[in-house]
Amino acid sequence: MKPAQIVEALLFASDAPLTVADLARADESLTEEAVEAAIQELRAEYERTGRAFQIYELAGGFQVLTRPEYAPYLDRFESVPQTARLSMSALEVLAIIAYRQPIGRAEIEEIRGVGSAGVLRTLQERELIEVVGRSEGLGRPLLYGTTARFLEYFGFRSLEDLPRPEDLPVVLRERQGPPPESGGTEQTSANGGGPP
Amino acid sequence: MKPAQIVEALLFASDAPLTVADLARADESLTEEAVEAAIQELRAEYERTGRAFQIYELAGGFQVLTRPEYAPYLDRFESVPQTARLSMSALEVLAIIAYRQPIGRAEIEEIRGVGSAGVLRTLQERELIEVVGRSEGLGRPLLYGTTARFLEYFGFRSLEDLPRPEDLPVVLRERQGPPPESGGTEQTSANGGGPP
Amino acid sequence: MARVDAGDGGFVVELEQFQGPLDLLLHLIREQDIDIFDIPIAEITAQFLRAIEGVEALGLDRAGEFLELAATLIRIKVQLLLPRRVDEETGEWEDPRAELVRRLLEYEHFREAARRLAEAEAERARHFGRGFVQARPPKPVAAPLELSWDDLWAAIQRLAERTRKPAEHRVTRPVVSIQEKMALILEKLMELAQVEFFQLVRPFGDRVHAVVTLLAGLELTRQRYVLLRQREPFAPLWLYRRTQGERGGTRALEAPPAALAGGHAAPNGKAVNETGADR
Repeated sequence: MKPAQIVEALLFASDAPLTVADLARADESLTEEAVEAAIQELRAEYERTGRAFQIYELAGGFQVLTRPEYAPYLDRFESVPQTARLSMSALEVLAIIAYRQPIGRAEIEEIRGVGSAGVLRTLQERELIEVVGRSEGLGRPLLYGTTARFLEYFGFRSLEDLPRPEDLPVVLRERQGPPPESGGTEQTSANGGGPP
Repeated sequence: MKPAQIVEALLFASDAPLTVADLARADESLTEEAVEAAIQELRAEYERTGRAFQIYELAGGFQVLTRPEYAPYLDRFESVPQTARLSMSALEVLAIIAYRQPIGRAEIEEIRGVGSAGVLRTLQERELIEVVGRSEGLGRPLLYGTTARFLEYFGFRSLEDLPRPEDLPVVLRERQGPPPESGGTEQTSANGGGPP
Repeated sequence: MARVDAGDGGFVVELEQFQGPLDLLLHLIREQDIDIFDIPIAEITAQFLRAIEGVEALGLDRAGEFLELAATLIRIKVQLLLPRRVDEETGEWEDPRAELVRRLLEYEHFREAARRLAEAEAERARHFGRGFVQARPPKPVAAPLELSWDDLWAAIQRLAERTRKPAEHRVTRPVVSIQEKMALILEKLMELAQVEFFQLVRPFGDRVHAVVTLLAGLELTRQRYVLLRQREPFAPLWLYRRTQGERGGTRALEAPPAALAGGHAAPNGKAVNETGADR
């Protein structure tokens, strides 16, 4: 049994990304280097033989997925599981959490100008975000961060794959001193910041 | 797009075995004969290129499965202890039961504001909770309590050891007097309290 | 509902399509190619108020969010009518719009990020993983459980946070409509010739009531039933009854001396401004 065959068997038996370390556990003979080489070998072979799937890097691991050009055929099959798309509110909250994590609910609502408790709950249920700690602030509010599932869902290898803040509309630095109106804009970070 | 590629994508992504007739529905250009030919072509190619998977014909149709000779690697892979964690919902329900036992499903759902039947089943499967009696109320609903295993997990000798800090949420504090909702939660069977 | 044909602006918005007040405001600004660093507040405020007519239909929580921003816009508009305040240290004018601009840009940043995420989501949805992975019979043994008291305690805290909030909302946010508040103001002004704004709000002690009462006052001003006057920002806001005869004219009955000039600066040098009459 060649390493590439063992790695292929594992990737085919999994419905979630597997890390190189996960894959290397399958046999004593496998080192992480051997696994990486096997993945490269398989990718080249799938390319060369025109397979309808390929190995993609997601959330720090590897997973076999169909190539995008087959989506039209798969979309019409009921036996192919499809997930419901996220609402614009959910995407807004996710974007804020992704760039500013760890972040509490009050800060998210301040940025959006609307209540977000229901959306946070939905995102937690879909395991796209999770509680990552508590703020030191008043009432020690919960802080949220994104999960590995988040990366998987959007096809990102890591948070580095998020759109770069420089490519998004500019954010002004926060003004010094209390804002003239409500005084409710307590923010810790000044600008849009990058993913941590 | 060759017929074999479309068939491959479908077999790969489908949740259930697919018949030749199913597969032929994927594209106007596909006939059942073309699908059968495609399956033969793919099987030969998988054989020739030494793939770790093959197309198998099962009662319900065709399906891509890992070849049996790779089973030891997959077993080994799975036998390495991977730990499961309880979902946030399960933890919430467990907390409610721990502090408010004996308690019925309706009351738990009232506190959480969401249905909790699935979570109760999971916790029962994990042997963290069990049915400890029935309420006197309408329909004599089941009442849940924690198990000895629950105490083991947290290293408590008895439920008396459960922390009761000042900031324990109101909903988890023990009720004074009769519960506001149902008539009476008197238990019929043994106590729901301490471990058996 | 909440569909607006702006007679002058000529554009139409559907309130439901917006994520919230900042989204709507940003739309008004970007749609008209307005310089975000020099927003014509009076014009934008008028458009915003027109766009949120019928906002109550969205339900109270969402309506309150739109009304809150409406109140902010009105306040900025009032501040802009005052003589400019200059920062002692920098010698620069403190633009009352600055904080709003910062918030709008920050929101726009994340709104765009959300749109990029939607694109990534759509692209990712074109890839399918293995739907059926039962290569061999599934293992009956479940993975050992990893569970700690910290996990459970986090759940307890979350539960506490969630179970506390809705109750507050239920108690402190009864339904408020502009019509109701207009009736309240007119009723008060049957008894009294003038009434101070917070006397109308205090019994309810809630921000939503304050905002809705203010909007009701503005509406009555527009319809020339009352006059709304404030000596300076943060000074008490007074509502004055107008008599039938005066409704044709513009002069207020029993307006305070400082307001008689009707301009924005009174002879004594104190700033006076008139709020309302947005159109």
